Amino acid sequence: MYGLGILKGMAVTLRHLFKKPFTVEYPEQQVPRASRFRGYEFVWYEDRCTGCASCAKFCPLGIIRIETSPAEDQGVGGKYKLEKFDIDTGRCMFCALCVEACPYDALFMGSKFERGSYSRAGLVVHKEDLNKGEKKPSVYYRPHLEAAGYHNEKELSAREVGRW
Amino acid sequence: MTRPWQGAELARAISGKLPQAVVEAQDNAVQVKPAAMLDVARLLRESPGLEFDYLASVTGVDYIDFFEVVYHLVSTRQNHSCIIKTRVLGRDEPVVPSVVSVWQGADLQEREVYDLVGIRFEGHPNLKRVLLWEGFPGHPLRKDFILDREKVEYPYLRG
Amino acid sequence: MDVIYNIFAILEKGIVDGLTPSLGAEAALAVMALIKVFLVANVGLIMVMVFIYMERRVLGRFQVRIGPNRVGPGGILQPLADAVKIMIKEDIVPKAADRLIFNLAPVMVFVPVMLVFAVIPFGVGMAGGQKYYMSVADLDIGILYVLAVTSLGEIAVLMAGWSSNNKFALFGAMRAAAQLVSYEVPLVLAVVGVVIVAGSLSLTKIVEAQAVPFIFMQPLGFVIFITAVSAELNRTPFDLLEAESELVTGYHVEYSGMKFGMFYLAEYLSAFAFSAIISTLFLGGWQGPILPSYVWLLIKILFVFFVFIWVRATLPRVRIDQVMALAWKFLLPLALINIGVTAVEALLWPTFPWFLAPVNIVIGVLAVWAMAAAFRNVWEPQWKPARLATAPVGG
Amino acid sequence: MALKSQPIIVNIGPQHPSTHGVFRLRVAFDGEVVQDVEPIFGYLHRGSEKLAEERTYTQIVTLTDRLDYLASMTNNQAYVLAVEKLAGVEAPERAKYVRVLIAELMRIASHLMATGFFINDIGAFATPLMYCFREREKILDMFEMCCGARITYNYMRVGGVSHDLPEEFYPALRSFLAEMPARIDEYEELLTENEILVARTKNVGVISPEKAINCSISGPVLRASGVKWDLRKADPYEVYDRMQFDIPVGAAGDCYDRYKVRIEEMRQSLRIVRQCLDQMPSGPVLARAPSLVRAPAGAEAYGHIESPKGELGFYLVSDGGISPYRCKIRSPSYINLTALRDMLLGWKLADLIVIFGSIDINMGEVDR
Repeated sequence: MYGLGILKGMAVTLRHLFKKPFTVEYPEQQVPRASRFRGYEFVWYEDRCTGCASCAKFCPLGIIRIETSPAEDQGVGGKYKLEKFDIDTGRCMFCALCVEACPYDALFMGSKFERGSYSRAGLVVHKEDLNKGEKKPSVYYRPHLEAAGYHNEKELSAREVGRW
Repeated sequence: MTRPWQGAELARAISGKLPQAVVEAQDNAVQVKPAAMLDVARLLRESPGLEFDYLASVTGVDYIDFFEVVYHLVSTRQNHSCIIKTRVLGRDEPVVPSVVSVWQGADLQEREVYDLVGIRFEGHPNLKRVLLWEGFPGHPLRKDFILDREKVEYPYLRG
Repeated sequence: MDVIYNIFAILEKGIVDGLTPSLGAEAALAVMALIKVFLVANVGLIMVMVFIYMERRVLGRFQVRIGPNRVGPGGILQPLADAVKIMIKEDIVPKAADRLIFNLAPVMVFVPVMLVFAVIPFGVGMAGGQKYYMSVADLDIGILYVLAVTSLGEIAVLMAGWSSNNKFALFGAMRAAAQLVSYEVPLVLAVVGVVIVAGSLSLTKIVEAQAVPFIFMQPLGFVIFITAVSAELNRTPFDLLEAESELVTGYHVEYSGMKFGMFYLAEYLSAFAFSAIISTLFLGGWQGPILPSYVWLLIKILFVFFVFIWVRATLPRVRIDQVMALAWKFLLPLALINIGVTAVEALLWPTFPWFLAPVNIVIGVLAVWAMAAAFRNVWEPQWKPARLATAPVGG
Repeated sequence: MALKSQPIIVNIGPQHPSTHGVFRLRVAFDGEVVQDVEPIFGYLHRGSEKLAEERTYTQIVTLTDRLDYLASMTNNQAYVLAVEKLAGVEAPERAKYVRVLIAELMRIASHLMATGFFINDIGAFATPLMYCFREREKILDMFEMCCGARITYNYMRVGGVSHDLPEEFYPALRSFLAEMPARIDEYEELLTENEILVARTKNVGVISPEKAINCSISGPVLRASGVKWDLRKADPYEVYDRMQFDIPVGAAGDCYDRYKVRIEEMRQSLRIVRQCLDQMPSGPVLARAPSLVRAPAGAEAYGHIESPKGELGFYLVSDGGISPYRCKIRSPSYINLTALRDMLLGWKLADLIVIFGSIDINMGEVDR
C-alpha cells in the first residue's frame, strides 16, 4: 500500500524514542580520550630541551619562538640556555610535527583541551606557563610511552618521560 | 589498471592526423602547439582508439620563461590516460584556446587557471575570476606574484 | 472527590451567586466571563511553555539525544529562559520594511489564535444540580466560529512576509497564501462529517454526542482533519512557510526579539488550540472514566501534540506543488467521499448506532488505499523541468 | 494585455543553512521556478596551492587535512600517493593496508554526513542526521586512537603512515563492523521507502551519463548516472586490486540514485575494511626515507584517488628542492559543480536545495 514507507519510518523513530541518548553531558562528563589524543596543553620539559629549535623549523606555521644564549657548560652533551620558548597556540593547528621533530623527547602534545582565553595574546604559551603546566603528556609519536602503557593518568617527570 | 600512453606513441597518433601540431614528445606527455590545441582536443576525443572523453584536470604552471597548460585526459571506455601539454611564451598576455567546446568539464578548471595563473582561454564562454574577486591585483600562482597588502582592495569589507 | 471533579463548576456557581445580590445577574455574569477570559488566556500561555518544553525534549529523545536540560530541574525552566532572552533582545526593523504592517503582523497573528480559546470546552462539572461547561462562551455555532477565526491568521502571515521586504519572507508569504487557503477546504469538509453525526455545530454538543469517539465513527474525517491541521499549523511535513533549509525561516525571517517571540508563541498557541479541537471533535473531548474531565482533555491534547512531534521527527518536507496536489487531489476527494458516506448513513440510521464504527473504518481504509494508489501518479510524477533559461541573471 | 513580469533575483548564501558552507548562488526565479543560476565561489579560498609552494613535502600534509574537512584521511592519502610517485618512494605493505582501511572508514564517515545532510536539506528535522552522527562518532573515535585527532588527522606520511594502529583500535573496529550493517539497514528502513523522500528526489536533478562524463563529474554523482567508473577499480592504487568489492551504480542519475549509491557504497566499504583486517600483514608502517623528502628536479606526477566526493588528484612539479614547485589540487567537489547550472534550470526552489545537497560538496575543497 502506498504510504507504508512513511509508517515504517515512523516505527523506526518510535523505536529510537526508548533508546538511551548517546549524548555526553560535557562539563560533568567527558568523552574518554585515546592515549594518543593530541591535546591543547603542550607538555615541555626544560631539562630535556637543548634549544636545537627542530620543532620551530618543522612547524608549518612558524609559531614556535625560541631564543637561546650560550650556556656555561658547552662540552659534549651540553645545551643552550633557553631565554624564550613561546608557542602561539592561537594559530596552532595541532599537527604535532614539532613533537615528531623533537629529537630529545622534550616536547609532547598535551592530553587536555580546555585552555580557553578571552584574548589572542592569552593563547600564547610562554616558557613559564609551560614549566608550570601539568606534565601529563600524550603518547603521540612517543612509542616508548605507549609501550609502557601510559595513558596520561599521572604526571611524568623529565626523567621518566624520555627514552634515556 | 589505467594504461598511460607513452609520449612518442601518442605523438605518432596525433601527427598522423595533424602533422603540424606536435612540438615535442616527452616520456609520458606530448607537447603541442597552443594554436593547434583545440584541433588536438577534438582529435583526442573523437578518433577511434583514443576516445579521451574525460578531462580529469587542467593545470597551469608558471615556468618563468613560459607558461605551461597541462591536460590530464582519461578515456572511461578504453581505460587509458594521457597527458597533453602546451606552452605559451611571454608573460604579458598568454593565450591558449579553450577546450570547453570539447569537454564541458574544462569550464570551471580553465576559469581557475585564468584566475590563479593568468592564462587567458580564447573562446571560453564565461571567463571570469572564480576564487578571487574581480579587481584582485595579479595572479597568485605566478612566480613573480608578491602580495602587496596595501594595494589589495577587499570589496566585501567595504560598508 | 466530587469537589475535585466539579471544582470549576462549583467556583463558577459560587462567584456568580455571590455577586448577583450586589451587582445584579447580568453584571455578575460579565464579571464571571472576564475571570474566565483571564484564566483561559493564562492557561493558554502556560500550555505554550509546556508544549515548547515537551517538543524539545521529546524531539531530543527521538533523535537519541537529551534535549534542553540545563535550566532548572530537567531543563523545565528552559521556556522561561527563552522568554527572558527573547524579551531582552534588540528589536530590529529593516530599513526598507513597511513599518506599520511590519509591526502589526505579530499582533495580528496572535489575536485570532487567542480567540479560538473562547469556545473550547475544557471540561464539564455539576454544581447545585446544574451543568456548567468550562468554556468562556458555549456558542451554538462553535466549530464554525473556530474555522472562521483561525483563517484570519493567514492574513497576518501574508502581512509579515510582504512587509519585511525580504525575498525569502516573500516566498514564505506566497507559499502561505497558497497552502493555508487550500487546506481550509478539506479542513471544513472534514468537519462537516462530524457535524452530520453530532447533529450540532456547538462544541459541547459534539462532545456529548460522542458515546463512541468520532475517531471510530469518522476515521476518514479524522485522517483528513489531522493532515489538514498539520498543514494549517505549518508543521512538518508541511512546514513550507518556514522551510528552514530552503527559506531560512520564511515569513518571519526579518523579525527579531519579542516580535519573533509573538510568532513563536502564536505557533505553539495554535498547536495547542488545534490539539484541543482535534481532541474535542474526534477523541471524545473531556469524556473519560475515573479522572476529572479537564484532566482527560489535557491528556488527549498532549497525546495529539505528541503525534505531531513524532511526525516532525520522522518526515521530510514536501514540495509546494505536492502540498497543493495533496490538498486538492487527495484530501478533497476523500472529504467528499466521507461526506457522501456519512450523509447516506444519516438517512438510513439517523441515530448512528455503534455498528457503524467498524463499517466506517473499513470504508475509510478502502478509500484511503484506493485514493493513495491513484494519487501515486500525481505525487511521483515523471516531472520535467518547467522551462529552461530565458534570461541571464540580471546586473 | 499581457502582464510583464520580472524574475526575482535571490542570493542563496553565502550564509544559508543549506549551502554546506560559504557558497553563494545567485538565482533568478520566476515564481518558484529557477530560471538562471550563477554560482559564486571563493569565500573560503585560502590559497592552499600557493601555501604548498612554500612548505616542505611533509608540512603540506597538514594543508591537505583542511581541504575536505569531512574526509581528511583520503586527502592525505591522495597527496601522499602523488609525492610517492614523484619521489619514487614505495610504502611498506602494511602501510598500504592501513591506508586503505582508514580511507574506507573515512568514506563511510563522509557518506554518513552526506546522507544525513542531504535528508536534512529535504526537510527532515535533523533526525536522520543525528543517527548518522552517532555512527560517524565511532569512526572518529577510532581515528583518534590512531592519530590523536578527530578532524585534521595529519596521519599519513610520504612512505607510509606516521603510526601503526594501536592495540585498542582492533576491538573498536570489530565492534563497529559488527554493528554497522544493522545501522545501515535502519537508515534504509527509515528513508529509502519513505514516499515523501521518493517523491522529492526521484527524477529530480537528472544528469545523463554522457553529460556527466563530459562535465568531468566524478564520484557517486557520476556512478548514480550509471557510469561504472571508480578509480579503485579502474586504476587500482595501494592494495585495491586485492580487494573484492562491487561498484554500485544508479540507473536514472537523479537525486534518489545518488542517495542509494552512497548507502550502497558504505556497505561495500565495510566489505573492504573486513578484507583489509583479514589480510593485513605485519611489518613496518613507514618506509625508510629522509624526513625532508626531495624529488628529482623536473619530475612531475599526477596522483589521484577515489575520494568520497570523487576523483581527488594532486599534480606536483618538483624543482629538486624540499618543497614542490607547483602543487595543483584537482578537487572533486569543485569540478562536480560544473554541471550545476544544467542540473538546476527549470526546477523549483525546494528542488534546488535538494539537487545541491545531493552533489555533496564541501566548501573547503571547492575553494581550497
